[in-house]
Amino acid sequence: MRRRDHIVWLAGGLIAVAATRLFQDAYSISVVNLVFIACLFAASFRFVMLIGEMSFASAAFVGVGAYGAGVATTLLHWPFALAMLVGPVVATLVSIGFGLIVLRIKGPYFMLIGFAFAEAVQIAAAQIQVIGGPSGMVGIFAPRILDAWMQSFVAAVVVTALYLLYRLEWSDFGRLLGAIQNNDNVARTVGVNVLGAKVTCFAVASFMAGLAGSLTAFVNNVIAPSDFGFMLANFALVYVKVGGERSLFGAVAGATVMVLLSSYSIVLGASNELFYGAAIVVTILLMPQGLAGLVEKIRLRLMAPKAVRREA
Amino acid sequence: MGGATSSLLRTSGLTKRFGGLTAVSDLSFDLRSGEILGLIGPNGAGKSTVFNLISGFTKPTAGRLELFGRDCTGSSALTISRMGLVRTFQHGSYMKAMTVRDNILIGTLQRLRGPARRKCVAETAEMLGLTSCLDRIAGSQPHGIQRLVSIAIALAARPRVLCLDEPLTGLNQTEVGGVLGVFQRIRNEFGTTILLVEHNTKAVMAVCDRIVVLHHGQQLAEGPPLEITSNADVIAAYLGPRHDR
Amino acid sequence: MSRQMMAKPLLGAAALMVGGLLIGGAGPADTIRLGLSLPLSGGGAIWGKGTAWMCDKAAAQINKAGGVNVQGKVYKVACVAYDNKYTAAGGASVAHTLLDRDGIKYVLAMGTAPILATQSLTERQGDLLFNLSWGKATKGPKFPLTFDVFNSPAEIGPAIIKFIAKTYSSAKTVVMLNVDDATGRETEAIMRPMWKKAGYRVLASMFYERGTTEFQPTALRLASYKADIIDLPTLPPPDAGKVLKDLQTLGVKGVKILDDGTSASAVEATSGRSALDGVYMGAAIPIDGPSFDARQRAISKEAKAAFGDPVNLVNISGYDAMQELVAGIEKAQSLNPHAIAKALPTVHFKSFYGDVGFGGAAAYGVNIQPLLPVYVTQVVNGKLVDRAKVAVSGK
Amino acid sequence: MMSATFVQLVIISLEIGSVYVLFSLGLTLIFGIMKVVNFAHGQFFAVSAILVTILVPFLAAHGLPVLPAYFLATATTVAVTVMIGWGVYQFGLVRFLRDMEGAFILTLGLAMLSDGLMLSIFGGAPRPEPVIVPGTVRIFAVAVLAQHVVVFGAAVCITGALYWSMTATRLGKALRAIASDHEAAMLQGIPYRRLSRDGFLIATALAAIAGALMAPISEVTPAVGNDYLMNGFMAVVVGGLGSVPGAILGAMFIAVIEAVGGYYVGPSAATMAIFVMVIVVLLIRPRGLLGRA
Repeated sequence: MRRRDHIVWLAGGLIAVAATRLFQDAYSISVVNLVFIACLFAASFRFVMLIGEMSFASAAFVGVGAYGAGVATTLLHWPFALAMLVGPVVATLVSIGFGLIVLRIKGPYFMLIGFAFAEAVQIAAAQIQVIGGPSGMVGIFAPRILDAWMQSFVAAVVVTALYLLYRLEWSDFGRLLGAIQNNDNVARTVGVNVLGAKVTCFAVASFMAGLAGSLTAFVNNVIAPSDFGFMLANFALVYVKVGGERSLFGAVAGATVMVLLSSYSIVLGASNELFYGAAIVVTILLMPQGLAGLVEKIRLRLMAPKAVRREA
Repeated sequence: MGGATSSLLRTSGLTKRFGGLTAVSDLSFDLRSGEILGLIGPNGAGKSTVFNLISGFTKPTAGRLELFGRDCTGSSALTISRMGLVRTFQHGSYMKAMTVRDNILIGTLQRLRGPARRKCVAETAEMLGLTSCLDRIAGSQPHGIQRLVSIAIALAARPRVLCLDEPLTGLNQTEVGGVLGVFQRIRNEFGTTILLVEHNTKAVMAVCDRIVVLHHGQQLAEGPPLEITSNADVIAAYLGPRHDR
Repeated sequence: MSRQMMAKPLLGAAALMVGGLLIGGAGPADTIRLGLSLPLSGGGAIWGKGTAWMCDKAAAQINKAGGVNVQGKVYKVACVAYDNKYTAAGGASVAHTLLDRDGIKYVLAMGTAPILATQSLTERQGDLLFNLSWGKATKGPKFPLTFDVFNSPAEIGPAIIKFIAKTYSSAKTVVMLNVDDATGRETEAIMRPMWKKAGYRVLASMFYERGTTEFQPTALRLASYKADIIDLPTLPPPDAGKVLKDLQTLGVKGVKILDDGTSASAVEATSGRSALDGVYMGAAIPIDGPSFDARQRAISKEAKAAFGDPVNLVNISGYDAMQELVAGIEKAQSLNPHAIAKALPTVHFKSFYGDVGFGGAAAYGVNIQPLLPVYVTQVVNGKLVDRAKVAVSGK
Repeated sequence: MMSATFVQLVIISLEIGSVYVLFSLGLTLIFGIMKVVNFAHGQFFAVSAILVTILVPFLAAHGLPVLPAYFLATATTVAVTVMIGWGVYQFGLVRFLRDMEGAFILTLGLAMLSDGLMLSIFGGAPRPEPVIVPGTVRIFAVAVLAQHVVVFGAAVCITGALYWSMTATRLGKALRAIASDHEAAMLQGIPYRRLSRDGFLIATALAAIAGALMAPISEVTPAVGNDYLMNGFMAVVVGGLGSVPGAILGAMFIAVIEAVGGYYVGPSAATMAIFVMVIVVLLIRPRGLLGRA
């Protein structure tokens, strides 16, 4: 990253966090929170896509994050900061173990084993009565002092996490991940521990997924196993694809648009699923490169000299 | 280690069977420090399998592999590459979607930290004449450049042994000449030992110090180019009646 | 990949976000709206759609009769139904939309997980919650603004067990099967002790995952206990249908009970007629029986045409919640949820079943339960037959 | 007693397995040819099952005996479903051949869209199922629903026919060539696009036939396809994506766990065991039991 990037991030982040102060009514706040959390989850999902894999297991890691917050707050009465972090840390540890085993598998097998993992974790969570079984946990509140600042807190956490992910992506480690996606054998032949790099990538993404889970728990105050089924990861993939997977900002834009769309489509009552499904289909057909691809196209169109435009 | 005649890589009785098919059978050869050794043979002779065996991508059915004086039979690709043996692949040993610069950078990751990586990338690119296209996407470059990028990645790891799998395929006469020059400079400037698998017999004859000929998974002959060209078995099996082409 | 073009998508996203928040908002000032948080997609959609339809039915009747009079001002009533997807997260979204965006102060929520999410808002923000869940966890003195709208296992269980004890005096053993979700777990936690208390031996109590498609191994296991009574409290109709069909194939005799079974026709669709014959239901409405009149039958017929199911215990809650709310408002002469909550335990309202008051202190510690009759029905040749009508005691 | 239970469990396993085989064949075919995972496979199944429950009573009301009515209904349903499949392929999937992410999202969107559509068109109530082959059959003194026997027989026939056509017909051979190496197949002049369309339509037809066969024994609601999808995924993944024998093996694997686990440990634990066992199998054989590297 160049110096300029850091400055843009700092400025953009501050603006984004400050902008959350514009929203003061409870409904807007709830939507803003959902948007930011979805951005983080989408970015986490996309981070694994850097090595060319789709991790539907990440839905389970969001769940682990949420339950970490729930258990730490309501059962153990740990301080807030600890409760925020325990879920992500556990998610990271679990993902390292899981990753060391399953990241040897690639493509559709990895994807479908992720489905199985998410389902298994969801069922397992519902069996444990201490954490509320299938009913889940209630009363997961952030300290009162955050009441008026929750949306800004969520924004700050998410923006910081996104910044870290962005830095990592544009570091040599990020380039290595790209190389693994392109041609993992080359990386292996020059002495790079490919499995190690993949597991590291997976662990980072799972930490972020866990963080998204912690935030979800504190924002919704109530969590249940059914919130963390594989559909959650399906939606993360939708966010990334709708926004455009080539850039982190694509994932952010996709998450923002789709969460707003789904918040809006609630008013359609029974037709909301139909509407949301149609939105996904139309978007992927009309914009295979996502919103970012569309923006890029428009930019090229505007910047291109007339001759090129005629050709196109 | 590393006297002029010491052996960096030694295979003894190396054998690989896939089910009923014997791809490599009882192969024993030495790779001596500082030389360029050619491994030739007709299609299906088992060259690629040999490459996979010595780079740890496949495990031998029988036999022994010794690298830098240590027994490496059955070691993983990662272990072997970390010991200093780096290989390329026949079909695209580079990352299409990344810039040439980032491609070469991957080769430095394991060995170097911090600014040293950038320096190494620049040096390697300079040596292979890639400086002018460092910021281009590798996949968009001409075929000859792509071949050089593959070699550059491997070279950026500064291996003691560099194994190149058909690096000249698809290059024109001029490009072949350039790349052969690069091999010699690599050997001379970095002291890298090179194992070369090639179809292009003429090029192999021109650049290699010694040649091993494979035929149906078996070692047919071994020796300096002149000796090989006059070996009757080789002529019969591989070079054909017109060995002067 | 260009790193400089980050500003544009960010700006675009921000614009969209602001735009999105401006959409929607409050309804007309002279309308009292009851928010409905229901499953309107997926497997539970049939319940949600039916409940929304019944709420609209009640609203239409109330409006036709002149609306609600509060301190001389006349209000119309309306229902606003959103899809909670039967999840906590979906419930939280819907609750925020109903309460915070639409400014609605009265909500009916279905499903334990969505109710938990809704309740954490309603109780904090001072809104009224009508609770449509089978369990007890979300009802009681801890939740002063939460009211029940229908008979849950706490009411149905005793009626059924009493009836079974009287009818099958030699039956001594029970096996139970429930769906492994909040509904199933909570219901099981209520029903199992009830059987024990009544002197029955519960040989086994099993759970299965929602979405299970094959029930033969489960049926085989149920059969292996050779219990006198097979209790299937929370099985959704298609699952109940499959289990009954498989039990029939295995030749299992035993008394079969669907405590929360709401619709004979929905179960029969999957089980076939003969497998359902003789099965008892605790939550089905014998609409053609003597307890109901032509007006109620007409509504049921209309409902069946509208969404495929006749009226049942669950979807009637949409109707009753609206009636409860209106009765509470009229009694309190106020739109304030606290005032309504104070008035509700003392009101009588025009339930679908007729005029009823509140009770339930014995089960919940507070009088939040409308004292609706429990109908124990038996399916005979595809028809629901009244076997017992039990008035829930009003203590 | 022990052996009676054993026979019972074997029969149940075969019954359940045949259901999963019918569902998985299409999934594995689509993966083999297009290298995509079809999330909307269950919706084709559901549409077909629903249409059968509508058509059979309709035809019966017009005087047709139940068996001819069922066959006519099934034929119509398969035709309609394949037409829908053609539309999905031609206007959507064709752009996402070998693009797993794109195709996955498209089919996910389609699944949601069609769930919503089916719910508003047909309602959410379970549809009354036609009784095609009534009664039970005794096999080794174990009572089995006759309809289950029909499904099992049909599964065997369909699988056999598919296996035969994949190995003996020109289309089948071309499809297999594509599945193993589509570039080489294209170099040999095999029209990849046209054949992948044909493969997709065959898979759609398989889903439709499965739906029609299952209508009399499964529940029939718009959501039914989603319930089968997960076990279908697990079956093809365990067997090896793209492999027809693998789908059979995988389906039987899942069925045995479900039957034996469901009987001895309980249904909830059996569901959990399926996922755990799938993970374990993939760890030992990363490309499934019969998958190729």
